[in-house]
Order: sequence, then C-alpha cells, then structure tokens
Amino acid sequence: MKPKIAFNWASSCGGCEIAIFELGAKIIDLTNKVDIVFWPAVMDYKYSDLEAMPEKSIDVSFFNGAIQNSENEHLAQVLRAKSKLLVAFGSCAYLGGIPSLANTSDRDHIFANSYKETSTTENPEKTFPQTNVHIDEGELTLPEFYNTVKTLDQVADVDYYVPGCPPVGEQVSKVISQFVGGELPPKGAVLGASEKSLCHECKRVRTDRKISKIVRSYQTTSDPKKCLLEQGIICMGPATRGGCGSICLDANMPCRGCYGPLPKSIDQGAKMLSALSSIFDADSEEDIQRLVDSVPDPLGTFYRFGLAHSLMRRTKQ
Amino acid sequence: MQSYLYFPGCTLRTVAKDYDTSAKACARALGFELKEMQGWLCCGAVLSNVEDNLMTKAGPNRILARAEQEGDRLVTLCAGCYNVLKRTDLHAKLASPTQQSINTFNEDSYNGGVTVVHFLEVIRDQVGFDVIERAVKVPLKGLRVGAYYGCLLLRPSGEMKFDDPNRPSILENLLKRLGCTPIDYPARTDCCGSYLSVGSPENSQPMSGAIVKSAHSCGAKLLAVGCPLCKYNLESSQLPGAKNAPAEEFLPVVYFTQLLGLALGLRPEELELDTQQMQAIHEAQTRTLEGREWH
Amino acid sequence: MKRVGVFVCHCGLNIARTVNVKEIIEKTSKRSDIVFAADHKYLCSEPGQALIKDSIRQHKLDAIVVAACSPAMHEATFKTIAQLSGLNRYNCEIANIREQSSWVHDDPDKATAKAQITVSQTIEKVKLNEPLQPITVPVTRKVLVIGGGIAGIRAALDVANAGYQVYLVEKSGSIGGRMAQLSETFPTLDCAICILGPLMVEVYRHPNIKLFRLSKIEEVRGYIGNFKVKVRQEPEYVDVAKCNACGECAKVCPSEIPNEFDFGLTWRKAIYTPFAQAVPPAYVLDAKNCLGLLPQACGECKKACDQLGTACINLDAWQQTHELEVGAIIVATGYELYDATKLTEYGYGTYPDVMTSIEFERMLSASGPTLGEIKRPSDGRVPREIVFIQCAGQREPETALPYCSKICCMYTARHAMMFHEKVPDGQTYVFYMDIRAGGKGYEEFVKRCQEERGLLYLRGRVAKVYEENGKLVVKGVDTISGKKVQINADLVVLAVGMIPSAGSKELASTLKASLDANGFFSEAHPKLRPLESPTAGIYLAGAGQSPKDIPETVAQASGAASKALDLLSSPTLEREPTVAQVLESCSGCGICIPGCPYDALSLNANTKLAEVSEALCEGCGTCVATCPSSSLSLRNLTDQQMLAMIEAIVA
Amino acid sequence: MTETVQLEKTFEPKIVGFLCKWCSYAGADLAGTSRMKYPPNLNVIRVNCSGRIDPSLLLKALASGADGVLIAGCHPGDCHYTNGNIKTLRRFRLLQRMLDQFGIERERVRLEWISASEGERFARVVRSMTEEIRSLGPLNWKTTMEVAA
Repeated sequence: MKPKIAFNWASSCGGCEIAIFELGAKIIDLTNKVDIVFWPAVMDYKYSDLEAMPEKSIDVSFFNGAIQNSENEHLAQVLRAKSKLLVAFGSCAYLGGIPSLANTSDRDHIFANSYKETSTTENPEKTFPQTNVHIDEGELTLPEFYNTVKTLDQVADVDYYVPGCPPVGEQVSKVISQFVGGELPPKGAVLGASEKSLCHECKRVRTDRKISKIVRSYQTTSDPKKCLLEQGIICMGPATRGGCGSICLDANMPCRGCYGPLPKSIDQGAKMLSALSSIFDADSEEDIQRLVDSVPDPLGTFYRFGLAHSLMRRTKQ
Repeated sequence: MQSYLYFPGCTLRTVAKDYDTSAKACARALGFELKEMQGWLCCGAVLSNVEDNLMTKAGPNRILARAEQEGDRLVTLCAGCYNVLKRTDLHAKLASPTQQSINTFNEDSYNGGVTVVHFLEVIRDQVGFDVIERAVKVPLKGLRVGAYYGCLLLRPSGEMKFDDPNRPSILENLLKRLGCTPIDYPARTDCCGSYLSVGSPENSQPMSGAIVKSAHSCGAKLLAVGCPLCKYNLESSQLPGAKNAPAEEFLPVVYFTQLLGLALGLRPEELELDTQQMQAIHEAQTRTLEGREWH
Repeated sequence: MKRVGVFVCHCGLNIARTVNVKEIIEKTSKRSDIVFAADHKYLCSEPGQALIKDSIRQHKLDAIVVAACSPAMHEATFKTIAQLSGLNRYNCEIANIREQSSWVHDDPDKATAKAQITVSQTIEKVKLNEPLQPITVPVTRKVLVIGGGIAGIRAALDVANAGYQVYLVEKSGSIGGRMAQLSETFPTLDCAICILGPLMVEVYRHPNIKLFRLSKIEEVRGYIGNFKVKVRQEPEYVDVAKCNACGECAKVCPSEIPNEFDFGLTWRKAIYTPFAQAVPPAYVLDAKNCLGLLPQACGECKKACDQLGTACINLDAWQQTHELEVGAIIVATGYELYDATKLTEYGYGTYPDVMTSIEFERMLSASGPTLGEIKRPSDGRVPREIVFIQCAGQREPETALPYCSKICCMYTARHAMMFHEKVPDGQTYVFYMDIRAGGKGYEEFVKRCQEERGLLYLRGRVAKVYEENGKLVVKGVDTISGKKVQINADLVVLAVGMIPSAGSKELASTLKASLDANGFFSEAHPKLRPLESPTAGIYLAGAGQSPKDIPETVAQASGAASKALDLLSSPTLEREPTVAQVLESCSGCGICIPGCPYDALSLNANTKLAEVSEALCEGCGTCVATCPSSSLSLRNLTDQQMLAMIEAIVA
Repeated sequence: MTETVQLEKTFEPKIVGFLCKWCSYAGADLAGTSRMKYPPNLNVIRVNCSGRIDPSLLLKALASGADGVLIAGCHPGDCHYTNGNIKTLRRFRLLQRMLDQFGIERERVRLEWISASEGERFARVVRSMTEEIRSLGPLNWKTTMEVAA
C-alpha cells in the first residue's frame, strides 16, 4: 500500500507550493508512488476530513509557512497528531521566514497599518478583524492573529527541516525521494541543503577580506565576478547554508540568508553581524562608527528570514 | 541688562556694606547687575569649626536649593561665603550618603544645579580683563598695591581651584589692568588670624601684623582684599594697643572692588570710600609719581 | 559521562569568613553530575594537595574543579597536582571564589550564592573540556635589554656571561644612566662612576653584547620565546668604531646649549660627549641643535675631523631600523625626577638658589659643573646655611606624588654630610616627615650623619620658601617642639620624587606589558613574581618597576637575568594547547584570515579551507567569534562551553 | 523615590561579565586583593581576549534571562593580542545599533576598557552598572518572547 503524504500551507506566500510544482512531470510518478491525502492549495479538503483521520495515519506531512494565527497553530497540531513524520518545509516553517519580520512590531500596529494608515486603504468605519462577529445569519469567526510569529517547531514537534524560500527544485525532488523508500538521517536533521556555507559553492573570486564601505545593491553596479562583500554589498552567504546552488548570486544579487544557519551556528544573524564588523577596515572610534552607521537596518538585514528562529525571536513591545 | 544671581551674606549687610555697594556699582558700570537671591541666609561660615559637619552643610545647602530656583550661577563677594558655598556645592555633587541625609533633613533638597563663582571670576571670565582695561577711565598710576589673598579664596586648593594656592596672580593681574603697580610680598597668602580675633586677638593680631609688615617692607602703600574678615584683622592689627603692631605708618586696607570702581571713574561716595582712605590713596600715588619714593 | 570532583578551599578565613564553604559542598554534592566534593583549610598546602591527589585516585575522577583563589594565583599548582594524580592537566579548572567573591562582598549569603554560581559554571565548563597535550616550540636563545642604566648593564652582563647573545638598547648617547650622574653612593660613600665605569666598559667590550645607542623600541611582535623586535636608531653621524673622542669637533662647533647631564648648570656643544666616561667612547651629534644638516649649514666639525684624518663624521647619515629576534625581554627603563616647578610653595624655578637634589648631586661631583665646590647658582657664593627638604612633592596624594621614593632619606643624609665636609662651618637643616632607613647599614649611616656632623633634623614640613634681602626664607614647622620655624638660608635643596622615565607608557603598550596606577611597570605578582611582567617573557629590573636604590636595582637586575636564562636554558618551550581548530563545516570563505595578528590562519592550497598553525596560534579566540559559519572553535573554550556557563549563571 | 526603594528590595539584577584574562580579569583580581567592595550581581566568564566574545553569546545571555551583560577588555593599544579589542569594538558598535532595534536599553549592555591596574575602575563599573540596571528593572526576555496572543 502506498505511503500517505500531506501538504499544508500556513502563514506563507505560496512559493513553497510552487516549489513542489517545480517537480514538473515528476509529480505524475510521485502520485503513482504515494497517496496525497491532504493538499488545500490544490484540492478542496475540509479540516473536518483531516480531523477525522486516525492518529499517525499520514506517513509524512510537509508543512510550509510560519505560525502567525490560531488556525496555523491548530493545523500544525492536528497534522502532528495525524502524521508519523512532520517536516518543516521552507524557510517560513523552519525559521519564521519573511512573515516573522512582523516580530519587529505587534498586532495592534500591524492592524493599524494594514487597515488604516496605508495611503491606499479606505476604511471610514474603522473596521478591524475580529475573532467573532454577530450577524443576522449567526456568528462569523476568524482565526486569532498573533502578536508573535513562531516557527513550526515552536508549536509542534518537528522531525525534519527543509530550508529555502522556496526550496529549490532539485532539492525538493531529492528530499521527497528520500522519504519515498530512501535513507533518512536522524531526527532533527536539515534536509535538502549543504553542510557548508554558501561561499563553498559561490563562484565569485575573493581577494581582500576587508570592508571599507557599505552600499545597497541598487546604489552600485557590482562586478559579477568579485565577492559582493568586498564590493560593500552585504551578502549573507558566509553565514548561510549552501545547497541552493547560489542562484541569487548568479543573478548578481546578494544572498539574503533563506537557507538558514549552519549546523554549529548559535544565531545566524549575530554570526553575520560579527563577521561583517570584524572585517571593517576601521580602527578609530569615528571610522568604526561611520561604517556601523552605514549598515542599513541591521536587524532586518541579518534576520530577514530567521527572526522567529533567532535567539531573541522578536523585539520588545 | 545681563544680571547675575548674587549672594551677599551677613557681613556685607553690616560692617562690610562698602564691599557690597562698591561691587554693585562696578557691576553697573560694567553693564551687568548683581541680582540679590530670594530668601538667602547665613552661609554658616561660623559653623565651619563645629564638630558635627553635617550641620555646617545643612544651611548652605538650603541656600543653594533656593538659588537653584532662580538661576544656575551664584556670585559671591565674601571669601568666607565663597569658600563655604563652593565646597558645599562640590559635596552635594558627590551625591554621598551624608548629602542624602542633608537633603532629607532640609525641606527643599539641592540637586547640584548651581555653580558658585566669586565676583573676581565673573570679571575675569565673563567680562574679561581686556574689557576692564578698555573701560578704565582713571588709571591708578603709581599706586603700589599689595594684593592680599588670605586662605579662604585659595584653600583647600584641590576643591577651590581658584588660583595657584602658593603663587596666586588673579588680583595682581586685575590691578595691573587698573594701572596700579602690584607689589609681590611673601605674606600675601598667609593667614590673617581669622576668627581668632574674636576670642583671642592677642593671637590673631601678630599674624595679621606680620602680613602688614611684610607688605610694608616690599613697598606696598595700600592693601587690597576680597574678604571682610581679613580687612578687619589687617586694620585692627595696626591700631594702637594691638599686640606688637607694626611700627610703620598706617597701611590703608580697601576692597579690590573699590579700586576697580575708582579706575572705572566712579565717585568715592558711590564706593563708600571715606576721605581718609581717599587721602591715603592720593598721597601714595603722588609720592611715587613725583619720584619722592625710593624703588 | 565524566566523573567530576569538586574541591573548595577555605584559604584560612580569607574565603571561609564570607563564603559558607560547607553550604557549597552540600549543594554541590547533591548534583547528579558530581561524584565527589570536599573542602580543606588550605588546598594549596601539602595536605590539601594530598587530599586532591587521593580523592582523584580513590573516586576515579577524570575531571576536577578547584574553588579557591584567582587562577592567576595557583592554576598551575592545581593543574600539576591533577597531572601527578593521573589526570590530564586540562581536566582541572579553577573557580575563583576569593578575589571574585569573598574579598569583594560583605553579605555572606550573597557572597555564597555568587560563589555557588561560579562553582557550577566551572563544573559545566570542565565537563566539556577535552584532554590536551602542550605544544612545544623552539626558543630564540637571545635577550633584549631595554635601558642602559645600572639595571640594564647588570642584567646584560649576567646574561652575556652565561653565554647568550644580548642586545642592549639605550635611548641616549651613552650607557650609564642616572648612576653615572651621582657623585657618591650611600652608605659606603663609594664614588659612583668609579664603580660603574668598569662595568660600562665591560659591556662595551663583551663579545656577547651588541649595544645600540640613540635607539628606541619601535615594534614588538610574537610571544615568549619568540619575539620579533624592531629597533629604530637615530642617525649615527659619528662612526663609533672610528671616533677616538679627541674632541676637536666640539672645539670648532659654534652651537652651544645647556648640558642636560648637568641639568643646565654647564654648557655643551651640538657635537659632544655625554660625559667624560661615556660608553661607547664616541662623540654624539645632536641634530636638533646643530646649525643644520639638511641643508648642511656649517660642517665645521666634519672639516676638523677630516683634517685630523680620523674622518669619522658623516653628516648624511640616516636613521636605521634593526630587526631583532629574541626569546626574552628585560625592561630596565629607570626613572626621572618629578618636575619641581609644580611645587610652587618651594619657589623652584623662581629662585635660582632653590635646587633639586640631583642638581646638588652634580654640584658635589668632582667632574661636575663646579668641580665639587658647593656654590650658589645665583651669585657663586659658598652657602653657609643650607636647608634640605625631604619628601618634596611626595606622599601627597592630593597635590603631587602619592608614594615614597624610598631613597631620599638616604641621599639627603649623604648630601648633608658631604656639605658639612666641604663647608665645615656651615649649618645644615633637614626637614623630614620620618626617616626611612631600612637597609644594610642605612640606619647607622643616618645616625652617624646626625650625631657626628651635628646636622639639624627638623621633623615637619615646609609651608613656603621666599626670597627676602638676598636670603631664602624657609617657613616650616617643627612638630616635635610644636613650634613654627623660620630659617634664613643661602641654599635650599628639594628631595623630589622618582617618576617612571618618559616613554614608559608607549613602551608598555608596544610590549603589551601593563603599568601600575603611578605609571611604573607592574609585576606579575607583588610578592611571588616581582621580577616578571604579567606578559610572559618580559622581565623587569630597576626603578622602572618601582623606586629603589642601587643595591636593590642590581639585585633585581641579576634576578631578571636569571629568569631570562631559565627560559633560555632549554631549546624548546611548551605552549598552551588551547588553540583554535577548524571544524568540517568550514567553507573556506576566508573572512577569518586577515584578522589573525599572528598569521596563524591560512587557506590550505588543496582543500581551499582554513587551517590553523598551532605553533603560531596564541589562542585569543578572535577568529572563533569572527567565523560566520561557526566553523572555528577554541579548544576548551568552545561555544558549547560558553553557552553552558551562561546557562549556569542565568539559571 | 519610594518606587526605586521598592525595586531595590525586590529586584537583584543578574549580570553576565565577559572579562579578558590579561587586563580586565586581572583588574578584577586587583579589586579583590585590595578588598574593594561592589555588589555581587555580576558573574564572570574569563576569556583570553575580549575578541573571543561572539555577539551570539551576548544575545544568548540576554535571551536566557540575564538583565545585563558586561564585556571588558584591555584599553585600545594595550591588547595582549595586538588588536583583539578593536575587533570587539567594531562588533559592539554594530551590535549596539541592533540592540536598539530590539528595544534593549544601552545601559544593559556595556563595553568597558579596564586595565590590570584599574581595580577601582572595575569596582566602579560593576557598581554603576548594577544600579543603572536595577533602576531599569528586569529584562525578562523569556516573557517578551512568549507574548503570543
């Protein structure tokens, strides 16, 4: 009998779903090998159907997206209960991803911003999302929106992690085949990624490991052959797992860190901060401060994909 | 008109009225005024010998606390008050436990918002000696003045930071600008005997007497002071009957503010200089100018 | 899992007075990860060490924590005991509960609580320590001595005589230092230069000593056993080898300036010999006061020298940099005198007849400005009444130097005695706070001066000195009679204090050797390691470390020399193996490479990954913090250990 | 006034101190041998050089319950390892900017240069830091992170 697989998306852009379609024709023989029992992005499933399933009846659940509301958390728990293996699929589920940048703010500010302050918003009645509303027909409910975005493993026990925003195609097929009759590493492993930093697969040449200025990529035309750091563009590559094939760098864009920290790393952002500042070409207080001040939005830069997963997880309200 | 918050102190209300008047007159002449602070009281200089050093500070703290309400700089004239208030302020800024208990003891606690300065510092740092020199209408040519500092302006030097405690020069520098000839004499920083003159003049008089002698022997014809008590001691030590009073002729003692006033062209009465003092001053000047003097 | 044992020291009452040792033992033994815990009155004592030894054997411990004084104190002792008991010495860790707890906190409960944390954090660390073997590296068997005074001379000779190469660096034109300026020395009244001169010559002739005059230390790299030193030498306009010190050059030199050797009491030319017995015995051209070298303005000296055929003057000489490799460095930078003009109450600088003791010393010297005659600088008259003021600007924390210079009581007695010799009918007064005459024959010497010579010692300080009709009026107090005293003197001599010589600060930071609050070089331990700087391989001699007299200086110099020899005695040296290591996750990004001050990091040519040269790595761990991929680790101070310790503290 | 008194009674700050072995730890030892008194709120981790301090460790301390962190090293120019402390300075300045973004008061995280002879300075730093943090109150980052709803 074919192994049962589930896909779910929580707080995410949907890119991870597209990543699965990157399998292309392979999806056909995937469906020959497995039963897809739950996949809201593709087919209409009811949560009730899922909740009705017996415990551990699903072999593997691929869960993408961060946990930003009560619905996300509920699904995470249900899927955990119903599945033998739960996989945090993609940067959001694994690290918090872009959604967890919301942890630099809180619900009230986010609502105010989205439903009031933005210039394109027209909301004269000042209507804000409510968890439940009475109307004549009865009661309407919405999931509760959280102050703090969490990673999947902060709400449920996770067996494996697959990084990437989104995970690149060939890695996805590799991972899936690992689950379908493949060899599996010990619990907690990061699949579909390298054990070394992106620099290991980066084709750019490194000459002088010094930083005398910092610019944003739009402010300069960078040399596509030279290391971006040495050109003053902050590239998270050194502090980020490889395995993506350095596609961003091939497109002359710096790494943003979506593949997450390295095996022994305590905190991806802090590590990058440390490495970057250590090679500042400045010794005097003034020069150092000048370079420090030229770093755009440190928190957002160093934790673009990993705030929820980081040591600090969020800012103080 | 620029005005400075001003603490007169008891003596300048009574025996040292002339110091107060002349200073205020000079200030006006120099285009600023000394604005008397509200509700000032005795600085507690007399208490400074009392054992319980907490009490010595309670009074002055109250003064500073009140001054704080009116301004951030407090000008003093009497060297005694200056010494007490400045050191009280320093102590307050240390935020020591003693200070805390003083603040809890006083109804209004002082938060160290006041800088205590002496009138001399104001005319040196705020007005500037160059301005003074230009403002001089009647240069006091040939007036051989012995500046007398005493202790309270200078010591303890670590705290007062007013001038070099051993070789001070601020008064001489001022007098030069007024056209006087300042006389350097060794005793100018010696102690005048201070409050001993109250209880045991037989001990204080020889001390101040020695100062007068020293000034005499170096050719001073006049003594300029910045402290009422010093003035009193230096004068009384020369009176007949004072214990080993100097044999030389009487050496008049005036406040530096009075000389400043004269140089600025103010009338003697504005400076409360009596005819006797004026006579002495003219006498001294003319003698040297006509070269009847040695030196 | 490791079998960890904990030992807590009472240090007599030093720890036990504030830290509740029993409670710590109790709490610690309750831990599931602790096999054994015990306390002792003095763990560093023989029975204390025996306790550790036996317990390790008996309980088969494979790691121990010793909670006692600072690791700076006894870490080595306890690691060795661990080793002798069959443990790897790196499985022993020290928890500092004395300097960091019992001595700085009053509240016993709080002190104990803190000590408890210190102990548990150390337990967490030692659990993750790995056994290591020391790294052996070769030793450069040469010594650098900085400063050519009596301390430097003695140290240099001792090392050289033991058969090792010495580089002696002196900033002035001649070695000899302060001692060369002295006339006699107490208490024996030996002529200073008579006993110093031969040593100076010996240095100059010694095959194992290379002397650099007019030189400064520019840069010091490396570490104990292997220092790389750059010495910058001012242009040698006069060829030391050729110059025969005939002095013809000086005769024709038109530029005359005050002679610093006599503190401006005499004059010298721009080309001159520092003093009669100068070593090297060659003239010095003082470029600052020469009429001009670039462009050449005068050149008379060269003409004169060339005419004589000596031809040892080269006016186009350039400064040179010498690169030296040494295993040990001896710092003997000596002292200067406190600026007496700051002591305005004494009027030095205002009244010519107020002089400092060292100026008086020059005047006493037979080769001095007055050829030993004592004369008033103002009018050349022989003074009849002389006042010596001891502790001038010393033991005065508020206004001048807080410390005592130790030698003034002695040389002042000597000065007074010499004055009495030369002016028998003169009267001498000495103001003192108290006489500090600790030293062999010192007390006797002072007594002799006081009694036989009828010198008047007044216990008290001088309030002020001023001039009155040709006399110096000295006003002071005699605290014994309780009377104010006034002396009308002809000459006043100030015993000003010793301060570290100029440049000590720069040198200290070049050497990475620390200075104390008064700017003297600080020793590794005030009692037990007075000859060593806290920086390994750097040794201290003479007044650069603290004020001291000649016998002490010479003793310390020989001591420092023997310390250096101890290091040089073996061709290799064991270094701490707690160095950086590269983990498999290294991607070869190369960000760590430029940061290493020792060039210990490099990218392997084949693997293109980082690698550490253990011989070069000093174990600072900066690269570990720098590595963006956490692929560098510091042995026995790994991130895991740091995390464990942090957890233990905040738990 | 009364409020701070309240705090002093209830709240004892927990401070993690990273001290370099050559200067600052020796300075702390000097404070000890000179019997200078300072509050027991700081526990010390001894490192060879302040350059060893990875910002991750500092964040770890704050995230897991410390109310403040002190990094102390040799004065610039005096580093036993030439310039480890300068690298610390570079990292620290950038870290400060990021800590501002995290909303952590600057008083909580300090970088100080303390030489082996500055025992008094060490004591002073610990005193002032303890007082400042005490008046700021607890950091409690754990609860900050847990605010989900």
